[in-house]
Amino acid sequence: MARYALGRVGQALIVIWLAYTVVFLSVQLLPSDPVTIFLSADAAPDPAVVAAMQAQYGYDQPLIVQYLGQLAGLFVGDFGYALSAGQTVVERIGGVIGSTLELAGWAFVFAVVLSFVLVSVASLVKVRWVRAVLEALPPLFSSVPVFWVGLIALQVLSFQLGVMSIFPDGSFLSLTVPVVLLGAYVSAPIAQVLFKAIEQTYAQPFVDVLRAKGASETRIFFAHILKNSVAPAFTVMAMAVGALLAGSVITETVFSRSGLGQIVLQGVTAQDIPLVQGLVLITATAFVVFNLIVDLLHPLLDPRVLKAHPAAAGRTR
Amino acid sequence: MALGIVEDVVAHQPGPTAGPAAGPHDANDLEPARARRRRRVDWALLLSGLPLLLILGFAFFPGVFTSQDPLNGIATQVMQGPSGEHWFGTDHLGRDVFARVVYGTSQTFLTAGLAVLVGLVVGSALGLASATLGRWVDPVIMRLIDVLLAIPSFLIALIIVTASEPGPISLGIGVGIGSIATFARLTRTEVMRIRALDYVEAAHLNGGNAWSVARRHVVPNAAGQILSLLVVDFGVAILAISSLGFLGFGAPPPTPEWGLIIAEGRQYLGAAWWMTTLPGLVIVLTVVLLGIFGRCVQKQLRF
Amino acid sequence: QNPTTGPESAAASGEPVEGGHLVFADVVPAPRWQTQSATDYRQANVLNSVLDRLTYYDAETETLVPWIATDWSPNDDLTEWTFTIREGVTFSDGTPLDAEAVARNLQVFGEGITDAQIQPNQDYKNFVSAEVTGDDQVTVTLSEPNANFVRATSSVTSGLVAPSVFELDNAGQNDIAQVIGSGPFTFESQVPDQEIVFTAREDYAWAPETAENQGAPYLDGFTLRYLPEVGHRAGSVSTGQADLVRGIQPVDEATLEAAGHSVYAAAGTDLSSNHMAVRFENEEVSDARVRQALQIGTNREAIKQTVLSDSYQLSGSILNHGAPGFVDLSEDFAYDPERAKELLDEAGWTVGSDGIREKDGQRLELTVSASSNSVVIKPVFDLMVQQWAELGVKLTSRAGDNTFFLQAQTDETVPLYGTRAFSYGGLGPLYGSGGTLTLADDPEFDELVDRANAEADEDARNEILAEQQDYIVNEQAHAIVLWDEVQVYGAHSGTHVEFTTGAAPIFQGAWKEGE
Amino acid sequence: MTIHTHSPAHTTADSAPVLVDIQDLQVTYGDSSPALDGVDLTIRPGEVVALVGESGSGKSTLTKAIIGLLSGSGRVTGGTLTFDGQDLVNASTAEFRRVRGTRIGLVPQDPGASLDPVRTIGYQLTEVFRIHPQKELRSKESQLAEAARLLDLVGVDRPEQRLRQFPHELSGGLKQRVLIAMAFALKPDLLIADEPTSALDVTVQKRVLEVFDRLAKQTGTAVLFVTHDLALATDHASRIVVLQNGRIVEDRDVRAIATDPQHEYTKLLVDAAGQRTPADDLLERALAAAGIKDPVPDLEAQLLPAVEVHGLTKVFGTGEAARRAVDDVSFSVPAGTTFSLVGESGSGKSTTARLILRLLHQDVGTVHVHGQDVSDLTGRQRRDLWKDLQLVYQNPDSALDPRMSIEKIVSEPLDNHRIGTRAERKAKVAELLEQVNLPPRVAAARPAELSGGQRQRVAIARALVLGARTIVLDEALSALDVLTQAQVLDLLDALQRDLGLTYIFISHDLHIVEQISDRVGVMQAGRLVESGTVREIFDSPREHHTQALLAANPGNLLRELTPVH
Ligand SMILES: Nc1ncnc2c1ncn2[C@@H]1O[C@H](COP(=O)(O)OP(=O)(O)OP(=O)(O)O)[C@@H](O)[C@H]1O
Ligand SMILES: Nc1ncnc2c1ncn2[C@@H]1O[C@H](COP(=O)(O)OP(=O)(O)OP(=O)(O)O)[C@@H](O)[C@H]1O
Ligand SMILES: [Mg+2]
Ligand SMILES: [Mg+2]
Ligand code: NI
Repeated sequence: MARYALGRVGQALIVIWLAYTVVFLSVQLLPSDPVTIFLSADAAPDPAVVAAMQAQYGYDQPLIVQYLGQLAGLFVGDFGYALSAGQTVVERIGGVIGSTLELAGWAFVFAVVLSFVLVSVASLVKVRWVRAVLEALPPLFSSVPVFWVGLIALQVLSFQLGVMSIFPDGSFLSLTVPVVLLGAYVSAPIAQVLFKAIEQTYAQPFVDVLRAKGASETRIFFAHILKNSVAPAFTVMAMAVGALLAGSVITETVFSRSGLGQIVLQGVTAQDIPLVQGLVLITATAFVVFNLIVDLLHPLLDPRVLKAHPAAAGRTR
Repeated sequence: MALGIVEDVVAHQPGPTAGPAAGPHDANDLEPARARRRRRVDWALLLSGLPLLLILGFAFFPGVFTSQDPLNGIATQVMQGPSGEHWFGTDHLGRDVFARVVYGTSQTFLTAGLAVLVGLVVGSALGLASATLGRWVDPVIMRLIDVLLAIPSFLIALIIVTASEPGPISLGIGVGIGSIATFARLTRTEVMRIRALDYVEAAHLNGGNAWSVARRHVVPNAAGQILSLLVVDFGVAILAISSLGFLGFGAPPPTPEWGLIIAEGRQYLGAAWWMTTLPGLVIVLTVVLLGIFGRCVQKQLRF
Repeated sequence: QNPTTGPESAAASGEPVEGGHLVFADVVPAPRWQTQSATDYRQANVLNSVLDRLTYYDAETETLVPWIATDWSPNDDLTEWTFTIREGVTFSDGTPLDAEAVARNLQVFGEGITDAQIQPNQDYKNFVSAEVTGDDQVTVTLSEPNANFVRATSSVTSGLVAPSVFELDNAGQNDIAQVIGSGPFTFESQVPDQEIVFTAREDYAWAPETAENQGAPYLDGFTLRYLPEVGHRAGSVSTGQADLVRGIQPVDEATLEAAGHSVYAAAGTDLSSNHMAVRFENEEVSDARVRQALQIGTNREAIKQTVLSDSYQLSGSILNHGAPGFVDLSEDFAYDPERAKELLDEAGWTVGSDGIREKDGQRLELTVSASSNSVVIKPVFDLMVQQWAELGVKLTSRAGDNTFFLQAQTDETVPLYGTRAFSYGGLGPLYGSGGTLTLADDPEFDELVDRANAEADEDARNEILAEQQDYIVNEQAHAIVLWDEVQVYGAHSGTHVEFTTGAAPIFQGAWKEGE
Repeated sequence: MTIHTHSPAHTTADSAPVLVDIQDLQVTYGDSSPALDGVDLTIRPGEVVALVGESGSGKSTLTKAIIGLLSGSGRVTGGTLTFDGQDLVNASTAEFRRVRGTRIGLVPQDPGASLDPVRTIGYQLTEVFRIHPQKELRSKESQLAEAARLLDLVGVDRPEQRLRQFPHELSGGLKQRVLIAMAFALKPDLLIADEPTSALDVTVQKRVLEVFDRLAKQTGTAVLFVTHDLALATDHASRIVVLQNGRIVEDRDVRAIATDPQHEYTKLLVDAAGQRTPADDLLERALAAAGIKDPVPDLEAQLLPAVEVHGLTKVFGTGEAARRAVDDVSFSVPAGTTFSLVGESGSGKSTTARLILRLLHQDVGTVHVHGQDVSDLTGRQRRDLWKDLQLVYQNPDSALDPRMSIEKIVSEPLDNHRIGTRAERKAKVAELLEQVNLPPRVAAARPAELSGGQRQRVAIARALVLGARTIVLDEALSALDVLTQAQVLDLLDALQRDLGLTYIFISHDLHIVEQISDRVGVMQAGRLVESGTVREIFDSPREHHTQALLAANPGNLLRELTPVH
């Protein structure tokens, strides 16, 4: 178990490093360069100043030197300087990450709660059409552009009904509405996978054995079906991290919230490489950590998995 | 944006896929249910397929569905509400919004199609290689997929769109990269599942070589699942493209493109709700229909 | 005549009320706050109330009036400018704003700070030195004569900061929390990308000479917020969630006014008009006839009817109607599509099979770039796409694509660049050699600029200015002019604000009616 | 060798009270024709009733109707069903819940999937007490103690430890015992067992059924058990009910049915179960096995054994996980004969087969096929080998590509080896389909449209199309029901005669092995513990293990009652 965990952590680190490298390389594809963009905001940049500044920030170095320099910086906690913001990357991201964590965190919680409630009610309710409606909701959630409903929601809630502030002023609705919209969107795959897993679990013969024991549907669902079905949902939850970021960009734009979303846009448009790299580091780490947690949690949810690992099938030699 | 499609996460347990009408309480009588399914008309397939066909018609023969000009507005008919003449109203330049939606279909579909194609070709090639070459190739490809997943697909799309001329090509590729991982994972699980089946081994016993077995058995049998993902992912791509359009990373106007139409209309949401709301509904409808259609295809083609 | 005067006088009626906190919603967050980055409304609108300048351009009198400088005068050959500094002015940290401080500021504007990667201010061309020449006197020395130099000191990009600020690194100088000015408001707190709160300085007593309020601001403070969504702006004014919002779009103006709120069209006299700068070194537009065809082939009246409103005045020149030296040339480039087509024919561009003109196998396809921060620029360009198509010119509008805009700022191969630029330094920094708009050398124009700068007599200078305008608009058509720069603000009923000629709100004189 | 001596429950007079009373029961799924159509059945307390019938005859439907767990669209559309006087047709879910577990228990078919994989055995056993609270079993400790007692009762070793284990840590037999313990926990009046042992191998099956019998007798529980296997039914039941097409065609005492089957279908069942190899046939084969066959087809083929393995060893895994799946196995199979491999599950039968087929590579040992040393064949050579040596899989469902037509499936080997023109291939396929007794029209059909037996015939046809001389059949009959098995066996027999085929036959079913084999090898834990002619093995087994295996073979009563021809 310890070896398994250690191996997974090693893999996770490699994934983060690769993600970091891939993005470093792809950012080089962008036209122009961060210094020119920075300077041209003020005036037509003087080539001499551009050169001086590129030297100052090391953009004149060969790519490999820049890359290794950045990488080395990471180990001493130096994430670089975000030229477009006039701040260090840590300051820039640190200043707004709380806002994104608040939005994404609650949205995630809401998504998980929503999908479990949806699935539970749909599984236990006897009325056929109610179940059909509940099952149709997640596909609908995933089909509605977040920005579109967001805009309409703001128009109605803030201007027509006047119950919600257009600015993120910390009031209940100004957080709840984006959380609900983003959460509903993120809940869709979780709920869909849960529905599917639960359907498959219900098809297992042990369910009939439980019924034959006289167990009620409620007991069967909560004591058995759910525990058998959550593992794939957990996997999806871990993968939802990326979706949360993408969703946050949109949601934050629609609701004028500060956060990583704005930084993504700023980083890419201003070609602020250290900023983009800092972001990737955060999201890749988040993604990898969540997946790691799920992987390590998996044996607790399903006692079979640990056993299953060593057995690999190789039929033909 | 691209949440990806997570169909492949649920391991293909030997358990049956219940029939269309089956609730969770269905038991496991697989054979008859499948036989019956074959005979019966799949209404969901028809009801989602026909409107999709209509929308596809928009892409190929826009002139059949509207006689209005999508590019040149009539200055005297600026921002008029929906009416018999202008079903979706007119925009700030007096252009017919419905005509723009109709004419925009081809652009949107082209871009989404390219995105899906990128995901399909690269993704399933990776998945296939991963599943068949085994040994060190499999873990290496799987880690690569992890890397793809770890970088928000949104960021990749943003970088690619920014790095090149905006247009269907860069948008399509940018968005498509985001779905590579999904396709690769699904292809890998499907191919592994099928390869473990006896008939694949039997094909080898019957003199098939790796290539003919893949061509005759593995690929066609995996195609059903992948095809259904293709359909669903098409909808996901439409959403991703329109989201990028919303953020200002879409194709340049005046090319009508669905995301762009919404993005243009959104600043008039208070004054002319129809400019955003109605094209948005078209997107929602299309994506929902694609989702339903994809699931039907999956049911029909799953062996 | 000046669109600002109408609402201004309306706002001025009634007695100002003391107290209250104003919420001002601008378009998008500004990433940097260093004085010289205020070439953008995002910064200028706020720094205008945080930093004072030596001089102030008064909209009503259309003259420069004293502010921190009580007096100024050039030497005879216009190469030395001496400013007399007001007494008793302090920065918000308590340090005095004296001649020393001014000299240091001017030096930074003229030379930049290499260590902190601060560039020189483009309006301070030919700067040699700034020295304290008396108790309260500072003298700026230039290497070339510049009659227009003093105008540059009225720009927000010449806002004065405490010299200690210049000791900070780039990050520090760009941090609004560390910008120390002598203005009527000071930084209090912020939520990054979301809001910044400013409080009034109770001891403020050095407003520009013509300002109605000579003392501390009426308001207790103001909060800056952001509304990137154009569609939300009018609503946030009418619901009172913001007291003042920049960037109200034409369709919402009437609705707002009908509901009892105010729409202020703040004329951006300090800027050029809105126009497309033509990068004339590109093949397609290298022939002046082509550029002229585009100039007269643009139906401005139709643009105003379709996507603008009465708040927008159509251009009469590259300068705005209220700008010093403005001459009305609109007769010369009146809409004449037939003549435009002739010009294009003459230039050798013949209509191809699909209606797009061609010459030597090259198609007359032009791309225009513009930022997304103007509410009307996108629809206007969209309409121009249609108008130019009738001339046989394929225009691709990439207005709103900010990445492309950043790229196009320095990429001379992008043939058309939609903009309006601060012109404190005159048209030279914009259209002369090394200028920021056409990105091409133009010795002929340079000569016009030099002549004007060396001309001490105002009337004679205005004559040269008129020549400059004719050169840019008619003769060479380096700029396809469209409408005068204006920023349309919406104000919740009971909010009274006036604006600078840079279209920035003057919070020092703003007040809110008590409920 | 009778092992079970049942006190024949049918001796209880008809006057005894009726526990289950079913009259004219009709059950329909959806809107298809009824799955049960007018079933009358009574079960008295303590009575053991076996329900037999071919696949799809409605056995499961009947049991599910009694316990109220009809799946999907199934519902009772007519007739009455009472349990101890209580009407179950119109019972509410709550009423049913009170009956289930306490008064009616269920032992399911597949122990592998019938326990919740993520809950411990202890949790699942004690759950019964939580669902139906018992006076004396309130505390967790007392519940666990009772569960341990139950496990002990069904013969599970180390019960306390087992309670903490998860289902996947138990073998199939142990799982079935847990399920039995669970069903008996509250001493129900009626136990329904739907093919309780069909997923277990014979030895385990025997042990499980012993437990089952013992408990039923101890607690006086009536049992309704479903099986395909008449032999099994005769060994354990007092009464047999034969179901066909949703109707009861015979319902009589065990002995009566075995000795004097009335209904046509029952006769077939009895024949199939009790069939013994005719003596003359045996003689003929023995001669053939000795190489004296008339007419002599191919001299070489008779001199050389079709398959010969020597010292075959295969180890899976490394280090601690290493497992000798096949351990020093040697045998030889004369051409034209059938060699059967028997042994309990996991003993290495399939692995041996795969080694012969070169689908696996041995660690040690040699394999000769038709005289050729194939021990190290690779790639192309293996393809050539497979022209002569073919495999028929256990499950015809997964062995045929569902997307291809039968014609394409059968001609695929020809396509692969580029044999013949299109027309010739078509003709060859038609010929083979005829040979395996399939109507020509199936050529255009897809596998899903065929029955299990037909599909297995297709698989056999495919194995033969290249002219294979030796065929490995790995449990090729076990997915088929008894009658179909008999038909396919006939086919195999006929093909062997006509084509001189050699079979390596792997099966759990000793009845079939006895019928079809010339020689038999018994495997245990990877080793071939005994091999010899079918008579040697069946009549005088030397090894203890073989004896145990044979003893577990059901149908003792039947053998007793139906003498060899
Ligand atoms: N859930 C279901 N939905 C529809 N039809 C069903 C369902 N379950 C069973 N049937 C049909 O009812 C009939 C009886 O099936 P049942 O399962 O009772 O047969 P069985 O005798 O138990 O067969 P087996 O020996 O294969 O288990 C069959 O025709 C079957 O197709
Ligand atoms: N590919 C493999 N990898 C690891 N172990 C294997 C593999 N295949 C078989 N085994 C193991 O080898 C042993 C023999 O298996 P095999 O399938 O040959 O048994 P069998 O006699 O055919 O059993 P059954 O009657 O259940 O089919 C078993 O313990 C099995 O778990
Ligand atoms: Mg059954
Ligand atoms: Mg086996
Ligand atoms: Ni997306």
